[in-house]
Amino acid sequence: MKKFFKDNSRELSVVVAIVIMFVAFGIIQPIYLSANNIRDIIEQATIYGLMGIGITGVIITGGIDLSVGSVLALVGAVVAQMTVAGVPPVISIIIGLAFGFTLGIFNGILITKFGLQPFIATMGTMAIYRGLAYVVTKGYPVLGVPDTYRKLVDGEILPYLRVSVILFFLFAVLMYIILKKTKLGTYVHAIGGNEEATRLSGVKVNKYKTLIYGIAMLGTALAAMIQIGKLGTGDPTTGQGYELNAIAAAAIGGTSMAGGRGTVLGTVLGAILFAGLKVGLIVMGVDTFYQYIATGLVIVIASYIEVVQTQISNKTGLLMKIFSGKSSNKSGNA
Amino acid sequence: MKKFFKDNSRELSVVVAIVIMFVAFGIIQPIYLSANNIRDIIEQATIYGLMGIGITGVIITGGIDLSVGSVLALVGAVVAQMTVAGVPPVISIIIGLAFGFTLGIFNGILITKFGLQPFIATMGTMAIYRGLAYVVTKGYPVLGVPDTYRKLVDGEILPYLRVSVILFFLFAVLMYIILKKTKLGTYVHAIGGNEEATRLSGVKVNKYKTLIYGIAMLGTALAAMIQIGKLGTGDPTTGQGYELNAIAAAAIGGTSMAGGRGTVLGTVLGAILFAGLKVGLIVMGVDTFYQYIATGLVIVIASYIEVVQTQISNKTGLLMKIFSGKSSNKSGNA
Amino acid sequence: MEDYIKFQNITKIFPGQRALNDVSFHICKGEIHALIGENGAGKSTLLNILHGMFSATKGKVFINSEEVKFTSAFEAIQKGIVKVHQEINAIPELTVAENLMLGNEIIKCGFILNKDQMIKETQELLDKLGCNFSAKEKMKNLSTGKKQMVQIAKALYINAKIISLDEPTASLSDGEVRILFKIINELKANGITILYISHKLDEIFELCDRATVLRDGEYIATLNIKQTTEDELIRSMVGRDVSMFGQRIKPFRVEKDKTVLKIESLSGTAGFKNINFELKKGEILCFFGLVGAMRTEVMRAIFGADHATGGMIYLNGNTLDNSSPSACVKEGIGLISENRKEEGFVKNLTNSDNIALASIQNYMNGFFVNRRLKEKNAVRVGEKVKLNPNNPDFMTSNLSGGNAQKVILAKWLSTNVDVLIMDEPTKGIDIGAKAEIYKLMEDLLEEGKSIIMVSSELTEAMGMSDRIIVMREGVIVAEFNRDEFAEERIITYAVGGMKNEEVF
Amino acid sequence: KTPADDSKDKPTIATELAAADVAEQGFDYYDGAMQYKDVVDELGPIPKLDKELKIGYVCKAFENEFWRMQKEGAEAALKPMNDLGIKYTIDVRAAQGETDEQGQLAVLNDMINKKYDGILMSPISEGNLVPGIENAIKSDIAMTVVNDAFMPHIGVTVGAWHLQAAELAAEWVNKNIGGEGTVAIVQGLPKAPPARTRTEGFKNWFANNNPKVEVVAIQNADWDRMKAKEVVDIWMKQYPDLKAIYANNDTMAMGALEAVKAAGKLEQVLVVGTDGTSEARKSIKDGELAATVDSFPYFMSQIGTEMLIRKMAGQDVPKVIYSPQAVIDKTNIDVQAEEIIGWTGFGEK
Ligand SMILES: Nc1ncnc2c1ncn2[C@@H]1O[C@H](COP(=O)(O)OP(=O)(O)OP(=O)(O)O)[C@@H](O)[C@H]1O
Ligand SMILES: Nc1ncnc2c1ncn2[C@@H]1O[C@H](COP(=O)(O)OP(=O)(O)OP(=O)(O)O)[C@@H](O)[C@H]1O
Ligand SMILES: [Mg+2]
Ligand SMILES: [Mg+2]
Repeated sequence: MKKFFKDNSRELSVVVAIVIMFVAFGIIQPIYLSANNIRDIIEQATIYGLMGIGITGVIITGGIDLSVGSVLALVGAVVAQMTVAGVPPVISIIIGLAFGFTLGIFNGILITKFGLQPFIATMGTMAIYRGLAYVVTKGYPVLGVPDTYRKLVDGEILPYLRVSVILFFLFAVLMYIILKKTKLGTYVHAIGGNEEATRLSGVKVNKYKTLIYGIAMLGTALAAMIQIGKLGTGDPTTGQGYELNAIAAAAIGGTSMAGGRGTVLGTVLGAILFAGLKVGLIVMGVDTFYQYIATGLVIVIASYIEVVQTQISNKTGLLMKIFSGKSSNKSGNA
Repeated sequence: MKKFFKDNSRELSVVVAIVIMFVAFGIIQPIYLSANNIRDIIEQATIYGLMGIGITGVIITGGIDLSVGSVLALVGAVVAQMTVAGVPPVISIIIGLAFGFTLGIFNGILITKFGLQPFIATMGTMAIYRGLAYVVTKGYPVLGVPDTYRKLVDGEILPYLRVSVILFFLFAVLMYIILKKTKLGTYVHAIGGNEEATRLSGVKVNKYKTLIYGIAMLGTALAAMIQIGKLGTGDPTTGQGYELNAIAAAAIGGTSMAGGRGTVLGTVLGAILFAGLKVGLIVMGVDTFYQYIATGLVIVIASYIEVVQTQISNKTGLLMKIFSGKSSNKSGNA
Repeated sequence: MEDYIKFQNITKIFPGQRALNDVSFHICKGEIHALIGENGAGKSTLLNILHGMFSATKGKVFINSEEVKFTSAFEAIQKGIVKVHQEINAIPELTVAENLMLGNEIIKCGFILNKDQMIKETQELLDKLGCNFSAKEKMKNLSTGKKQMVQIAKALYINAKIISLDEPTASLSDGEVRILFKIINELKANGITILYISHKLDEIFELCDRATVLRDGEYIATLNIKQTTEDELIRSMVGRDVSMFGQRIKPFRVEKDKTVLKIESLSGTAGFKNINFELKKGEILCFFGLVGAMRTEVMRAIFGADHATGGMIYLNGNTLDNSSPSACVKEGIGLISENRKEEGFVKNLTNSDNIALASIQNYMNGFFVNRRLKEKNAVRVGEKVKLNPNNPDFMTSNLSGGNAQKVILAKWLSTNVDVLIMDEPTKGIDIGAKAEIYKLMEDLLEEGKSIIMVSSELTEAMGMSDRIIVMREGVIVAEFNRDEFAEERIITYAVGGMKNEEVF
Repeated sequence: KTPADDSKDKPTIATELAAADVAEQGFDYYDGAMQYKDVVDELGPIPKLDKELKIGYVCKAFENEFWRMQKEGAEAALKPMNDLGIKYTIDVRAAQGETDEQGQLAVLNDMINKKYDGILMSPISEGNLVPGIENAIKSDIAMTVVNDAFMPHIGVTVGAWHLQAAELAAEWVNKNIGGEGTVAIVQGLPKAPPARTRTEGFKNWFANNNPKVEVVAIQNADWDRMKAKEVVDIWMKQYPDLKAIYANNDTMAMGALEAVKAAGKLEQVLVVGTDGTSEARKSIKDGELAATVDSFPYFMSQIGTEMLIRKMAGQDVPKVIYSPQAVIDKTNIDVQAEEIIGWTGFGEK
């Protein structure tokens, strides 16, 4: 139990921040805690959450992916065009996932085979993919995504429960398993912790690094396909600036931008915190200009809570050790 | 001479990329190589260049600053308000610099004292500073910046030579000196290379790190003041997404996003490459949608030229040594 | 015994440095073959060529008369050729089991890691190696010595035919060294070929069959250990006679009545508690103990690198502000840390910048750093520590392991501190240079400074220090003045033979 | 040929409501669209309501003065309406910037959760509000779109006719440059339909009406002042004979104007903007900006509110209502907007 708390101290700190936020907003505006509103928050969290979960894998390797926003638009536009053209929804989705994966792999290849810095490589593809989205749609939104498709990815299968939320959950579980339970996951962490040492251990670093860029993009592809389901439209202009929000979800959730550390659960919580904050400011009717300031402050404060919580949990570890005379297992220190 | 080439191999690779670009554009559109056009390119490079030079210092420490775009708007708006209110231009500029410095220091404090990750801290202040820019201007552009001020920062003092370009040059020299010749510069590189070792050498890491965030922001403050001079207006909405362009200038110029490596000259060249590309696409009248793709491709290709050039120059070093039997000084390897 | 590994005319040139020049020799199957030579002689480079980390500029490597040219560590490992690197290459956020199995994970159900099995096998291996830590521990929580054991265990885990060990004992305790030697001998009995680099000659004599000597990248000789004397070995390594090392040459100069540093009931987060001692002026005070005794942690707490949880520190009678390393440096205390790669030098700086890092104010010219002064100092101090190459523009990260350690030493020699704490100062340093460092320590005393030395080498501790404090598991268990030095008693205290005994 | 021909084969959200004809034609090219005045004439006075309504307006982004004017207008309509005995409250909110699609959706959802009776909206893109609109339909909330995309689900759109705006600009330019020469267009982010429609409309007007005027360059400046200046800086050298520049909004027009001034060509190059912001008006007064196509956002949102209320009162409101717009130049800069568009308030129509 103690071990659980210690192992997940970062995630807990986000939970603490979320609870503080919900209580604060709830006191001022009780409607914030209504079932409808909480559903809205969770639905809002799906898009950034899916993108963020994917990106978490990339950030753990010490990389970054700025192209996710453009991929959101490109994959969304292409899949929308397919469904409109009458391609069966399931096939469109499979093609969409494969397409997203390919775009991610392309990023990965630029970074590993061509040796570009992740920031600059994905900044380049961010522009390229955006341009492609405009070119394939001629700049027009793709209208009329059929209902069969929309139901498939975003239908309400139970009251308050949409397929999209289930997909979000499933992808989170998938990434959790990949990062925690597979060889790839170990290598991703190892590369982020010490790429050279990993290479010297005989790991084909480039291969796994490329792979994680591809898998990460599955999250964005999924987000794209859910978004067109939600909106009924494939918009080539969508997703601008989303990369920062997705990265913020990961970072608030305790993912270190320096690599080596990050969890899926943290990112999911980070996305919920982010969505909850946005919705909360709106429910409170905060003036837009002050919303910027409030958003910034919450980002800063949430991360600071994480920093403090980590320190406290380290000290607790210390106290535990002093009193029990036993060495504790893990340290949250970085 | 050989040493010069080896020491500056990264910068040279950007020069190579620039030359390729100029030749290519020049063949298709001879007007691209006209003196007027080249002056335009240099003038356009000033804003991103100034921001990028500052940010280079931050990136060398292994940090990042996403808030520069918002600072561009905030400092610009405040200085514009002052000049409109009749504050003498020179005093407005001094206050503007001090203000920018303070905003940067605030970023630095969040990162050092509060222990936030640079990415997340400056993402927070990006929103906060943007909000402040709207609040102080109530969202309206600040009109009527007086001509005395505008002449002071952007007047044409000689044919083909504007004050803004001189300011750009001066700030580049200042940052060059800071990074190359001062204690701070050594520490900045050391922190980026190995923060812990630097701290254990008795360097007040937090102090110098905070300081460089402040100094870096001088570049953006200067850019802000030049921009309002160029436009005659302080616009609180300006600068959105500029941070990526500024960072791109640094990254194309060979600054490593992982810290420890980067030069002012490289960033200046990176900014010129970037501006040259933009102007080139305009001169050629490339369709907007394809401009995205072209920009992305050039970013990717320019960085790739750098990677290849660095490899070759390492080999050259090796060959040089074999033939001369003399030891050359530095290895370009990072 | 036939030729098993054959190096033929190997030359390796780095930009700015010729590391190996036309080296040819062979290694027999199933022998333990030592590679010896001064720091920077090219030992690690030679192994790196064998293991696919670098390619040779010229020359060929044969294994079993077949030319091999590995282009990556991966290929070499596939062929059963593994290496324990000189620098610890650990991944801090992963567990011991994950580090050890990296690249050889055990898989179940197609793609899921079998973590239980991985932990079980790791634990078995660790137990066999006498390691008392858990396979589930995160790597970053291990001491240097324990990390080193994990590196060794990692090599053993792979079914290797050839194992290279690059200074494996540099951070191991005596007990661990014993176990390691036992295991190496077992490996040899199983027909596995071992390449062994060490600067500790007694180890070479105990363990190895033959030794190849390199000097300045040149092949000097391959000696049969059984028929060689220590002097002969040293002479071929250094090219001259080296005076007996590990002994004080100059007169003792402790001023017993002048207390420089006084520590009162210091305790810290790592778990050490109630540390009390005094450092006298002109003294070399040695902290001896087994790896894991928390000497490093105590020193870091004194230096302000970690925050102590209790206790007082006085420097020259005044309370020491040790809120940060910078405060300590200002007050005149320096620390040479044990872990050179992670805490010692900055990888992207040149030698002169690394050397100047703690003392930049000495090379200032108004606002500017005077590059000439800085480099002059670097060359001067580099000469003192026999840095090779003593080139101020050379990147420290490209130096050989021992030379990087010398750069760190040079950094603190350039900084005017009254008390220098040296944590394992001669780790990975060759015999010749070791003697130089000992001499330097005496020079420092002569300048009126005082030294705390953390050492795990008893000969060094007894030879060099005025007083030895023995630590075990975070507490001071004994103290010996020079006239009381007795090898057995010190060891007994260190390993915990005399528990809870009153020592003061 | 108009851009409508291109958009005719655009796919649609065909199924749900009977407004498909508008979707097929596009809001800007709708044959059945009516001018505001005609609508009022047809529908008569605003009917009284049987209860006090709670109305919300999901605006686009207050960073842009245009949308602030929309907000002010919507709020200004409250008093005269109340005086007429039409009781309601209005709450105008916006997203954080014009890329914040999710935020705008959250605003809409909040209004639905808070059970507003009617909602006006100006969606950031064609699709971003759809989930909220679907929720609102389920909750029987009346909706009206103000400016921009037509939503078949919603059925009523009030807005400035972008194509007309472009044509007004083109006509004005044609007249003021003497019917021949070269002109250029600074385009907004190819995101919102206005950027495309205005650009195409301007270009096509000359193609159809006066081929002696040539559009020599079209460049994107992302609605950004500095970027517009940079683009025009280059044009000033590349096209020394340029006679006029048409910008898709006033912010870019002001950037373009700075470049023209810097090149010393204020006399030669006419800069025409769109929107009618205070900044643009001031510049026209100062004799710098040549003209702006004002779509009177202050009144547009009042019209939107009126139409929403009519709809909620059970009147049969047309699908597309064009709000008035006009070119403002130095000849009419001092004339009150009410006079230019013939605004007489809600009362005595
Ligand atoms: N990447 C590199 N670039 C340039 N020079 C290098 C590089 N790596 C090693 N060298 C140089 O090659 C020479 C041999 O280094 P090597 O590491 O093989 O020495 P070593 O015998 O292992 O010494 P030590 O006992 O100190 O570990 C040294 O002079 C070193 O500076
Ligand atoms: N961050 C940490 N959290 C928990 N335990 C730690 C941490 N760092 C070190 N330790 C433990 O503290 C103990 C002392 O460390 P260490 O081995 O470095 O002491 P030492 O006396 O310096 O040994 P050496 O002989 O290597 O110098 C070890 O058992 C180690 O596992
Ligand atoms: Mg070595
Ligand atoms: Mg130690």
